[in-house]
Amino acid sequence: MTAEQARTLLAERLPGAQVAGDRPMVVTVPPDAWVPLARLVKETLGCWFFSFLSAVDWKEEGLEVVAKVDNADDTLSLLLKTRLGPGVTACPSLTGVYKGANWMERECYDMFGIRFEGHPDLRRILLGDDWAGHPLLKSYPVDAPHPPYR
Amino acid sequence: MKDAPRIVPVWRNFKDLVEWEQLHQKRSEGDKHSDLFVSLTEGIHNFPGGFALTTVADTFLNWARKSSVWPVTFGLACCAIEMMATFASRFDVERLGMVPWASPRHADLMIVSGTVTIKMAPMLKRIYDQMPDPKWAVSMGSCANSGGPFRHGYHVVKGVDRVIPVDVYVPGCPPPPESLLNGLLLLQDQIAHFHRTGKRAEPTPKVD
Amino acid sequence: MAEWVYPLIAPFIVLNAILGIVTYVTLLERKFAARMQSRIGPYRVGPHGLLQPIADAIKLMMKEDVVPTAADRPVYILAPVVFLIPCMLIFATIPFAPGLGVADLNIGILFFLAVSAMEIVGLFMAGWGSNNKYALLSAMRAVNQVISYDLPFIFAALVPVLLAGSLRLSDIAAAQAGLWFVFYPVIGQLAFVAFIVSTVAAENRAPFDILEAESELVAGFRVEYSGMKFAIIQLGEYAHVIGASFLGALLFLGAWAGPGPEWMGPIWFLLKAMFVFLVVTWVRWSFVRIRVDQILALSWKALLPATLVLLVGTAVVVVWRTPGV
Amino acid sequence: MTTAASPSRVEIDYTGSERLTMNMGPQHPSAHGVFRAILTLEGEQVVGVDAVIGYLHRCHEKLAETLTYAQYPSIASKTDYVAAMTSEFAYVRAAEMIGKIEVPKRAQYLRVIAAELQRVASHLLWLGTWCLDMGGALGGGATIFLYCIRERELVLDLFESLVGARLLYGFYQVGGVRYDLPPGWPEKCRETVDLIDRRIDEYQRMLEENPFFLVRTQGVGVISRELAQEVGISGPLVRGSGVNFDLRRTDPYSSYEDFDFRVPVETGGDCYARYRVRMVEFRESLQIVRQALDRLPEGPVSSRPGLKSVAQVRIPKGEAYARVEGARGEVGCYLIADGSAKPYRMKWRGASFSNLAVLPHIIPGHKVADVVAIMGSVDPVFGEVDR
Repeated sequence: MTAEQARTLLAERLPGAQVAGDRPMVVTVPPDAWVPLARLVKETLGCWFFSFLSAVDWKEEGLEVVAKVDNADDTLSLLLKTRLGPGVTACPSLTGVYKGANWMERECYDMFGIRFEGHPDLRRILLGDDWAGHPLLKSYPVDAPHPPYR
Repeated sequence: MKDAPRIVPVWRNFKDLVEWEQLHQKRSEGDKHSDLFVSLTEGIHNFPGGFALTTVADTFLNWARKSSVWPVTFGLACCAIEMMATFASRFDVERLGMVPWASPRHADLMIVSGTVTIKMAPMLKRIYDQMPDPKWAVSMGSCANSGGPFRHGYHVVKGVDRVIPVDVYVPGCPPPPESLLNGLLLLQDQIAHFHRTGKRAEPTPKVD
Repeated sequence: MAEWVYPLIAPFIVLNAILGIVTYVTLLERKFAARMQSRIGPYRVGPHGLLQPIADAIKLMMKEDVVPTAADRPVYILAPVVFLIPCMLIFATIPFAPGLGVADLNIGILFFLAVSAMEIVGLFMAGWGSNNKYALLSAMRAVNQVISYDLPFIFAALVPVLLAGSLRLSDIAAAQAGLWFVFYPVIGQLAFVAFIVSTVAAENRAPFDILEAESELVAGFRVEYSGMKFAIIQLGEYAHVIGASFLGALLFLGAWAGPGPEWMGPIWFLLKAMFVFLVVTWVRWSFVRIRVDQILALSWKALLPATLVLLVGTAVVVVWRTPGV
Repeated sequence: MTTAASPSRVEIDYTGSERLTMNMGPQHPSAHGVFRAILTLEGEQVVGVDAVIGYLHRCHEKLAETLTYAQYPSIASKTDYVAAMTSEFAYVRAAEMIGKIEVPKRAQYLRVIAAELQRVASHLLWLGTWCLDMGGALGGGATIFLYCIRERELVLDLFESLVGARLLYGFYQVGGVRYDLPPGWPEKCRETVDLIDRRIDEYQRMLEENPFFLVRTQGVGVISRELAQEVGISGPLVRGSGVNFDLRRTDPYSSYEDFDFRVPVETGGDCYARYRVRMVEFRESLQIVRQALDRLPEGPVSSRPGLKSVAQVRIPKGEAYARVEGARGEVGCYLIADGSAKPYRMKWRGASFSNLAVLPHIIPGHKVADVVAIMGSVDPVFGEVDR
């Protein structure tokens, strides 16, 4: 499964996907095509290794969820992106496709406040349950006071 | 599961750093153990030669406390690896009589090695409270001293002395085992001057 | 001296001697373990660390006596004492020299084995009294481990009794004048090995120390004890190990038989006991701990049948060897 | 304990005596760090586990947005503080990939030497703390722990003479390496490498002929090949379950293709297989260090002249994901640069975070003592898990 075959397969299976770059190959899809893309990548392209899933806060343009998957056997690595649009904090969950996404999505919810529909156990993973706010958003100050320990 | 009961230390505004320092260095008001000994020594002082007796007893008891300080294994982050190196063969602390015990009940020294985060602070406070008196605390590494390189993080407590009273601060990130050993020896000197049972030496010992 | 004075003084002397030996055995073990791990044990407290046990004992005495509020107070406070008494009683029947011993009962070894099985009561009281999950779990583990290893311990101890033909400990020691029971052709070695293994397990010493497995149960049944109560439990544990090693030295290594003048007897006895103790310690510091179910399987499936067969074999050999039966 | 049974806590349905919920709390006597496993026990059997992490969350990713490219590598080494070299490696490579900064050949070799020595030191600490867990601080485990720490001190001495620090170094910088080898260092390094090689044979004999160790590790914590591929674990963990995935082989970086080394793969999937994988990795890393020392080219140590200019390292606009084969698996750094002196966003992919995510899937069904052995064989470092 070389990069070219992957590119052609993606183009014809998912019309809405823009594919760019080679190492890693960046695939951008709208949010509703997020789970089909992940399923396609896993089954047909054989990308079994789920490297990470995270998000980027582009201030006005809204949040963008990024996931990285690899096909280690023939060195094919894909960077999957989906732009959630300004003010949207909901995104379909990948736990159905990849088990590894469970904790990663909980961390994304904890840090960015993105609610993943279909996630079995969406609660904060790193911060305490009573923590207010989502720290990695650009609007959150770095040194936010948190009495009583400040 | 309700998370650990939130132990909120006393928090009030203070006029200057000295009061802030005393706030954290003050022990809980007179635990019954020390009061018993203080009243005992008061009684002995009335007899002739009473002072000689108590000072000799003090030096002997403090020698015993000094020479068998048992730390509780409480490693948080990178400094825990250096603490393990100090407990290992090359910089052996067992020469000083220190055996790391697992349960806070058996220990009388807590070496806070690593970054204290806001989620960990109540746990740290609970473990410190579980340790029987007389107990001491060594803050190892710049993270425990003042928050260190992560001082501006939102989840990091700016120094462990906001949670528990600290006796010796060991600088370094991470402090090499030699400087931790130096800190422990300083602590032993401080324990040796632990003159009236229940009374603490002043927070910053004079380093010549 | 009046008739009734000797039984008063002897226990007092033996008790203090045992307390002294036990405190300095802890130092011996720490130094021995340190040397095994290429480091120096306690060194700065007194010359070569010799005052370390005294410092530890005094410091523990001066510690605050913490009694957890949720603990079952009477059981919690009584537990260390109930744990210590059997560990001290076992020294009553051990003769340190031909005449020198507290009470040389004619059922000496039976008394020893019965009392040493009593310490599990104090242990379970400690586990239950401190009302702590870790302590409860470790107390339950302790009960089934100590009970399942007491049987092989007793069978292994009975082999020398059969060879000597008497339960009185001084008779057993005297019977070994010519040939130490450990050098008895086949039976002696097997019995000695079985004795050591069951001693290590009956006193929950590593590698069978799942009782106070730090990484799982923090500190086992002692987790809520601090200060003097913790010191008493430590004392009891080490006294029990020392008692078992004294018994091992007496049963298998010919208690006070040894070259040199007559008065050297007790010193030889002490050296042999220390040798048995160091074997137990050497096992402790070189093996990884095994799981609870594997320990019990080892006892019920392997050790118990083996010691039973060994006992029957000894009986057959004894009957076959004595003429005219 | 939230009674809602959620798949993150896989529970076997059990009819019988009342369950006991036990806390293998954040103050864990073993040296892994602050991890809290809330175990649901049936007697000795673990029925459900809920992992609570975040006790060492030090806001790495938020701080990365406030620190320049020259300042952050020394903080980056605090994510995986047991293998600090490889953490810096990932961040520095990400910056170089965006800025297309060329690294001189000698600097690449020095980076390989430092990374492989760090892998040996990290595996030594793993072996020590794992046996400490299984053997107890006052028991047999402590002996092996102290031997391993004694060997690790030798490697730390090498790093101290090379960089000046024992545990957390600032050795890597954007464009190359900060220090060159001091005189006499290669000979000392070869001598230490040979000594460690002999000592590892000693440990292997000490452990593999020890029936207690075999009984405690074989067949415990089996990770099936499918689960291994599914959850995204990497490093010795996945190679222990029969998956041949090593970044130094599949995606060679920093001239790893010049060295020949074997990637150990075991198919057992249990603690013992992971132990064997790491023992072979010891020797392979030492082999790589020897080869790198023999063929060390001459030349500059960094493509950016002088320390003074490091402060104004400017990286053009762009994004990149650089990954490095750390001691615990794939350590990655996804960097988005916006042309200023500070990155716009930095996502740190810690290997231990995914490795730890496999625990709730494999622990139920084991005994309490096995939970400790499995935790040790997964070898998590909590600076990397909580970031």
